[in-house]
Amino acid sequence: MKMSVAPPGEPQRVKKVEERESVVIRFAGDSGDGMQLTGMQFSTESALAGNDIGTLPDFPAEIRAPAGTLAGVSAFQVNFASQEVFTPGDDVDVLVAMNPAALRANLGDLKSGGILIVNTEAFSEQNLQRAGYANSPLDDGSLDRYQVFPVDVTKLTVNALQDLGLSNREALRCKNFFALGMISWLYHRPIESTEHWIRVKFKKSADLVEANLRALHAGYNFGETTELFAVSYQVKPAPIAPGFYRNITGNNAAALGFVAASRKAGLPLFLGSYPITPASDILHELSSLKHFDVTTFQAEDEIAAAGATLGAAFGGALGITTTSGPGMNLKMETIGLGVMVELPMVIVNIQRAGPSTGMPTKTEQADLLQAMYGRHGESPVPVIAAMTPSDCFYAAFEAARLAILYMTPVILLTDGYLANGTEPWLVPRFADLPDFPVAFRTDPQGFFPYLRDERTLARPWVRPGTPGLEHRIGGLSKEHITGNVSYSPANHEQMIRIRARKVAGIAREIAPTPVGGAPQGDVLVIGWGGTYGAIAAAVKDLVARGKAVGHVHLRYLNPLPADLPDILSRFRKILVPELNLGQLVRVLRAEYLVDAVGMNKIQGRPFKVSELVTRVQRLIEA
Amino acid sequence: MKMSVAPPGEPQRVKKVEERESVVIRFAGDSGDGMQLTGMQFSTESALAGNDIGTLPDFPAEIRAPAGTLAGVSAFQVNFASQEVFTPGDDVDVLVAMNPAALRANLGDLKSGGILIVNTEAFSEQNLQRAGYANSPLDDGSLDRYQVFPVDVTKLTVNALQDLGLSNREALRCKNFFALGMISWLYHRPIESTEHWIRVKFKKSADLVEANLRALHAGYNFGETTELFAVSYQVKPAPIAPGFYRNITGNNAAALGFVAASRKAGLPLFLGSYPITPASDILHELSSLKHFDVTTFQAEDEIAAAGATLGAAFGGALGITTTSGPGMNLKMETIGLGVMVELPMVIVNIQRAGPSTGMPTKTEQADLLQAMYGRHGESPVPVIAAMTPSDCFYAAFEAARLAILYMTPVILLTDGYLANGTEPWLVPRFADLPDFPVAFRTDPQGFFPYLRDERTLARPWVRPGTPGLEHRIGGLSKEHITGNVSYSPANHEQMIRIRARKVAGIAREIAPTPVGGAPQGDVLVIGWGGTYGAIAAAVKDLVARGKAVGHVHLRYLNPLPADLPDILSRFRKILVPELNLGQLVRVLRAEYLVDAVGMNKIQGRPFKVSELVTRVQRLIEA
Amino acid sequence: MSDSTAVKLSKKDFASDQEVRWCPGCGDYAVLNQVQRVLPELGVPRENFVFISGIGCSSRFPYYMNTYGFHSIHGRAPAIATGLKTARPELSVWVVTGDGDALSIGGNHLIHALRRNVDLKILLFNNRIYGLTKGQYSPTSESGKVTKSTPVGSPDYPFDPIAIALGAEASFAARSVDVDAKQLHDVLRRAYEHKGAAFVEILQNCNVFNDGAWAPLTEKATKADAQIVLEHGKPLVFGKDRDRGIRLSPRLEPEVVELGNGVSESDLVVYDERNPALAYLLSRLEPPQFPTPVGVFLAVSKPTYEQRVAEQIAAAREQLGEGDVDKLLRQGDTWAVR
Amino acid sequence: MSDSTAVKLSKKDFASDQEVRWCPGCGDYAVLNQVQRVLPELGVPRENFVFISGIGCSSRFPYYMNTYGFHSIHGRAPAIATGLKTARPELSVWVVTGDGDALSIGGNHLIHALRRNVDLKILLFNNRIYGLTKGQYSPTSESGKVTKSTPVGSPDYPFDPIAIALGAEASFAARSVDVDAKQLHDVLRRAYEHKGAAFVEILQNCNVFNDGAWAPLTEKATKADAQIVLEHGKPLVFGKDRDRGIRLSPRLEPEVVELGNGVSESDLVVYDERNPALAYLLSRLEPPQFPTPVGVFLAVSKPTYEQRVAEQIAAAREQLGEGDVDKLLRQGDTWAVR
Ligand SMILES: Cc1ncc(C[n+]2csc(CCOP(=O)(O)OP(=O)(O)O)c2C)c(N)n1
Ligand SMILES: Cc1ncc(C[n+]2csc(CCOP(=O)(O)OP(=O)(O)O)c2C)c(N)n1
Ligand code: SF4
Ligand code: SF4
Ligand SMILES: [Mg+2]
Ligand SMILES: [Mg+2]
Repeated sequence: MKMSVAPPGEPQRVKKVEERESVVIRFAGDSGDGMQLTGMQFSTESALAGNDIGTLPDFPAEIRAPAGTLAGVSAFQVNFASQEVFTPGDDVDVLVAMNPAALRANLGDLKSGGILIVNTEAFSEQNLQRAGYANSPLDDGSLDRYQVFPVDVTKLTVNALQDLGLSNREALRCKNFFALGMISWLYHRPIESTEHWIRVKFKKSADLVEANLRALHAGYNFGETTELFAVSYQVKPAPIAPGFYRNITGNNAAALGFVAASRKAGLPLFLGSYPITPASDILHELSSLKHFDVTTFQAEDEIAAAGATLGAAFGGALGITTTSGPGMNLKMETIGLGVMVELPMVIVNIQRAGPSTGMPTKTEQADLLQAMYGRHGESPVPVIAAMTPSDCFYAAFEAARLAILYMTPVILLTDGYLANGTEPWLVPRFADLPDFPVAFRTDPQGFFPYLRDERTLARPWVRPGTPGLEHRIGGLSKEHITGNVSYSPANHEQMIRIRARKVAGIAREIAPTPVGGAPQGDVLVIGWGGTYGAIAAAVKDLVARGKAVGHVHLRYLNPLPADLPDILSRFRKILVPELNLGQLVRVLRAEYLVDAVGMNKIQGRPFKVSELVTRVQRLIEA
Repeated sequence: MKMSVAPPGEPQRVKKVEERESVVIRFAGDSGDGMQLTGMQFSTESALAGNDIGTLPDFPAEIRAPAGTLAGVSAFQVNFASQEVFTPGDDVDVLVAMNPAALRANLGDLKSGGILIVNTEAFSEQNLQRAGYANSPLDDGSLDRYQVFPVDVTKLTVNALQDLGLSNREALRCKNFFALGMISWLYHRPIESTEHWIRVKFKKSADLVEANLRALHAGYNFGETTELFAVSYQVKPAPIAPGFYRNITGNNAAALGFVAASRKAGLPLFLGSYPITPASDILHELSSLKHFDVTTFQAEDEIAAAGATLGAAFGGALGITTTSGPGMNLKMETIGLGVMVELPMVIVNIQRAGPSTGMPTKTEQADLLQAMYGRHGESPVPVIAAMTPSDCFYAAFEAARLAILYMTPVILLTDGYLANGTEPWLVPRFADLPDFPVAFRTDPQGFFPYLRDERTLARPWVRPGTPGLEHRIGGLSKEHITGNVSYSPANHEQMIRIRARKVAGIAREIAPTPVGGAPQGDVLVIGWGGTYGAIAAAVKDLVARGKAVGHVHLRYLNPLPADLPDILSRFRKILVPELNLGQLVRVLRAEYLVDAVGMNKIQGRPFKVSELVTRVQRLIEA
Repeated sequence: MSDSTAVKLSKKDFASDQEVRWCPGCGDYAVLNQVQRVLPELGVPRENFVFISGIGCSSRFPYYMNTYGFHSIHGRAPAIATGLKTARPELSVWVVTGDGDALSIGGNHLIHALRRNVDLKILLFNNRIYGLTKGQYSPTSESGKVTKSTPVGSPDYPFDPIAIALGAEASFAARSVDVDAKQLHDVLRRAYEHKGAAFVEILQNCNVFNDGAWAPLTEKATKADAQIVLEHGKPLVFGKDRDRGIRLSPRLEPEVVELGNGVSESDLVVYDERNPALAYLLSRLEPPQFPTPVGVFLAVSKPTYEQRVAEQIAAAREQLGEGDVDKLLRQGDTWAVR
Repeated sequence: MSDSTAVKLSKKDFASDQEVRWCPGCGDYAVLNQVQRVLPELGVPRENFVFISGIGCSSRFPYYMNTYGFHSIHGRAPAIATGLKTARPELSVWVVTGDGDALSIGGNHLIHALRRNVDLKILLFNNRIYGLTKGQYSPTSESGKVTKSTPVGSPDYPFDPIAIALGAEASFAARSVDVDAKQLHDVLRRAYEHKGAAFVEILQNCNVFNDGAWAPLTEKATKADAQIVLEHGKPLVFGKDRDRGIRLSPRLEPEVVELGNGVSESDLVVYDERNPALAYLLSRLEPPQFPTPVGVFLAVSKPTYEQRVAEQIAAAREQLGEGDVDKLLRQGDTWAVR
């Protein structure tokens, strides 16, 4: 589906229209209510309306917890604005609550005076009880701080579909589109993209196409006709760089980044993976891209996934393996072997809230030190992290490039927030991405398995099947140059130091570190990974208020950029916000002996911009 | 076998006797030559002679590499002295080389002017070639710097056994006892303990007892009668604290430490393990102690070993799991679960040279950061390390005590050097070790699975089978107090912080840190683990030369002792010698922002005292 | 384990206070229900039951049982349970696992627990799909299956859980169906009564990601023709009218025959649950050519792992006496310095 | 894979320049020797062979082969080999593993490689002991075995490698003996010729830690009575004088019978290597009651994993054309800002 901004057919408005700079809406309902879908479609509509957007899906760990319970609440938050958007938004302006549990679980985040749209039909005795309400909050005055709009979404939807001969259950399933239509009216969203989506999605059943379209339109028209809404809101397009855009999740972006890298390298792509939340979607995505010479291997476990990936890399493929924290533990021994045999592979950890099984659907950044030090012995690997959903594309591409160029396993860290969050992405042209064609060694003359490239210290990559280059690799200590098994003490140290130098040398690949906000001054905020948006927004806010606050966001965690000490020296204080108990901050302190302080939140949720602003202000004042 | 010092029957010496303060002997031969045995017996004789001793076995990774090759060389080094011994010695005073390969592999460590005893018979054309000698070093003048004693050990042994009717192969197998007898004569060692050992070892064959005894005596008498040796050497007994001693390896000591701990706790001991060099001997040892209520489970892999251990701990046993680096990777996920469910278990990593398979029979200290950070998510565990072979007993005991008291997995680090090295151990009385009887929770009144002890923050330990306390544990985030599954953001953070506080609180268990050498001054040398002996000896040497050098050796790596910052502040410079690329040094720098510098060696070998002395001196002068 | 003084327990004694959180309509409910029914019949005090699971929808099971429970790590429940049972042989230890948990990541621990004959009751909920991770194919998914991770069909061949168990020297292997209350009840009881590792495959419907995977075996219309119930000592007869059976060809290959027309029950294979080779042969029967066998495939008795371990410890104590730590510390190369 | 222009290779072309470092007398030498003999016969260019091993004495094998080789991680060789073979179907990929490597830590990868029918040649050196770690018992060690880690005897029951393979849906399973040059040669060739996962158990003597484990099968005096060679289409006859055979009892249990006295070859089981149930039945035969079967237990043909994967990729290309990255990046919810 391609279309350009400012869709045609915006209806005549008779009611009052107000303008807003930015709006944060959260759709919340039962797992079965289709809130993820609603939120995604609304995001697309908003992007098509020319706004900048940020999104945050939030779903339960249970597949389908009992209907109506708090455990079953699923929500999707969208921030859309006429200016640059960095995050899905802190507090919400509009909450759509499809049942009491959704209300209860999300009300705390609604701004005072915010809009609250509730599906009244769902506020039955039983549902209230399931959500733990003694009395209906609709009646007891507890919602007085908000603009409450009670709508019987259920009945209105069923009525709209009456003559279609659908079962009650089928009809009820359309109610999310009613809600979407209503909100689309309220914020002047173009609904053509949703109409299109419905036609494609339900193409096998004309009845369902009709039903969902009707529900969507009924909702839209309800907004226009009902007395309930006196005002509707407009959010002007944001000043966005011209170009071709798409909405993309971090997982989707990572998958595409690997495909692009494999093409630039001229290699087939091999993904060895074992399903795990929130990483599985990369496997799903790549499994449908076979025509890009992509092989996906769903392994029996993470060990086999990593092993097969290394085997494929030995065979000359671009080897990728994806997982999340629990599976990461299991890949460590294979990564260590990869370090010893010096073959390229990328290990992607979509971090989630730990330790142990933890909160599988929630986000966290607590696997950084594991990425750096999780293997026995001295086995350094490059570690890089993605900053935003669409940045996962570039981070994946870069991880693959480094792995191949330096013949080493590379760990790529993203997180649940990036993986499932979406943002508009200015799609690059393939031709504009850097080429890095692989030249396998084929010449037997002067060949040694561990004879290194002088600059990168990479050893040659030889595809089995190449005549005259037969050789053996393995996990035992290897002799410099020949690669024969060696127990020589001096050689052992030499090889370990060479590998460490090889990884450290990757610093030469790092472009000068961009410093956001103030180039020097009071506080430098250093972040990494998915906290980019929140920190950038906070720093922007602080700078706007005249504070001398800078922002560095690290893509390269190992090695660190060579210009970092210089940047650090330009600020009085260093703050390192992380969604963990303090991991990057330990690395920086050890590396540079700077008294960097941590700001730590470990609740399965991203930072709020306001939290960051407050903390930095306190630090300036301290 | 019990006996007291100064064995009877020391023969009349007719030749010249010189006195030495300390001697380092290395026995080296083919894997099949029995050098480990020879070295062990010689160590025992030396201990019985009243010397202090230190030993270092060094054997190849191959079971039996081809006879006569460098790969097949096996060696055992003994340092014995009339003063306190800290290490097996840097360079050797005496090298016994049973074949050319043994000579070639070990000659570099022989002091100039040192004694070199070679088994001439083995210097055949073929053996020389196998060892890579073009000419015999016995003839080409290349050994002129040494006192060479050529002895046809083979022929002398075979002659001595002539009338016993042994096969040639059987007779040849006795030649290590000939060599042992000869060296025992040379250094006035009592051979009764070896005689006793032979009688017990070969008790099934009177012929073999006779043969080996004869070889031993023949060697001893050869020393006395041959013209070759004009001098013999005496090493006076060392001033050793009175008491009951035994020779013990680190692995043996660790096994005993766990047995003692299980008795003090009043619990059965469960060891879940998967064989791996150099950890297997703990499994072997414990498997023969069933009458101590010890169950050993040889699992299908390290994951199962850790899992079964955790299962046994859930059942109320003292759960131990032992491994080395490669296996450690595989235990991490289970340790993380242990952190979440807060059950006690001890994970022992006998570190070996990595990364990957590395050099399995060589030592290293490169798994410290893995122990601290090797799991996904925030999952801190106490980490402690043993310093000497016999200290493995106390370290194991303490690891078990902490695990139980704080209801947490504890990682104990030792290494290949400690595991196989021996030293004399002043055996403690069981009654003198601290008691820590376990009181399982049995009272249903007011019971909650995560209601914590106020001081230790430990949760209650309940044995399944206890009526009224049925409860469920698991890896999902747990609600404070109730332990129910919880996805509450605030609760997640609270629980993670509580667990971190619990581990940090263990600092209260740490006795004031002893500082060796100077209490303040120029350089503080901080070490951990198996480098204790070398650092202690170096610091003693430096202090004796008037240098203001102190020594702290950390038993507790996580948490660190509370008095450490104070000690650090008393020295101008901090040096952290480690057999890795710098791991503890990173922790100290991050924790205390001190400009500690590393001294790193990663050759599968311990530090030499002289290397340490030189490095500290350079640092003082810098 | 049975305790004559134990109070009489009922089904509700085994329900915990935690809300059951499977999808409405999930087959797991029926199994939970049946287990909670069987347990009170066994004469075991409630506190002696322990349920250990891995990760997956099915592995949430322990939370719903008012017994001791441990929801552990993906695939590792058999290992954890082995440790517990070895340390505490008097407990009744049950493992709950899924087709992914037991046969994908946990395959090794499963086969080793069976090989060792640890006295565990292992319930494998086979829905031929990864439920908790939302619908990827599992090692029991049929070849060609289209799932989230196999958009053009699985290129793998499936495991047969019974065959895996037999290959791993299991002493007890059985199969049942989630909604077949009576048969499941009987199989669970048989599993409990078997002293040794008891492996039970339960065909379970995941109505969200793999609805109807076992439909022929659960729909009234097809059930009798689609399954054959194994009964020790009885000929292999099946079908709505019990007019068909399984015979062995001269080439020792199984074939379906119609009874009558000269073919009588005496031509059929007489089932022998103590014959592993027969059990394996039956495990090869697959639809549509053959009915799916359910019931007890194999039940042979041999000493259990924890029993043999306990005997070794008892023998050591008998022979060497209760260990004396001081004596132990003083073994080996020792000497006294005065 | 065969290349008609390939130069004629000989045994010594397959010996690497690395010194062989097994103990003198180790059975591994004989297997190395035989593999180096078979490979030149296969018409495959040397550079297309890859040997992948785990960790153990046997796993040093690749170092001694002048082919591509990968000495990897304990237990993980089948997984690594699966990745390689899937990425590069044109290579001839061999896995060398031990009883500990394959059946203890690596059990899961082994059964999954077999299930998927990846075209790997898997040689399991079964010496019933952990050699490299110096003598602990392994999953194939007999019950009661005294080793370093079982001073009063193993409390486990052993796996039978063939049964494991059959339980895991292997398409080819065979057994041979290290020193039985001709039979090993034939089995290796059959394994190579089989398109699919070929599992070969090689009974191997570890003369240092488990000497004589297979003595009855290798000593001239006992060999003929201790083993029975499986031959497709032939009755199961064995013995020095070929005067004994295996018959099936009416209860479908195997029994040894003497030929003559009314018992003839036509009463014996005729071996059928395409019948997995028969293969499993034979895997149950154990000394001393029965001779140990050697030869090809099972050989059935079905498409291989890598073949099916390659077909899916080819079909996708056929259907969707060679992927266009720009088009891919521009899919989904897109819009242009001008
Ligand atoms: C180490 C690890 N890898 C992967 C996962 C993700 N995961 C959880 S459950 C599961 C599979 C569930 O399938 P199954 O065992 O069949 O159980 P079901 O949900 O179908 O009952 C997976 C892959 C995990 N939790 N841990
Ligand atoms: C992860 C890991 N665990 C344990 C080991 C130690 N280890 C090396 S080989 C081996 C077993 C060897 O036995 P087997 O596979 O039978 O091979 P063999 O030496 O008998 O040929 C073990 C336990 C290891 N190298 N890596
Ligand atoms: S996803 Fe399937 S298996 Fe899981 S609870 Fe829902 S219906 Fe049951
Ligand atoms: S230990 Fe055994 S298996 Fe290993 S090389 Fe020696 S004889 Fe062979
Ligand atoms: Mg399942
Ligand atoms: Mg073996």
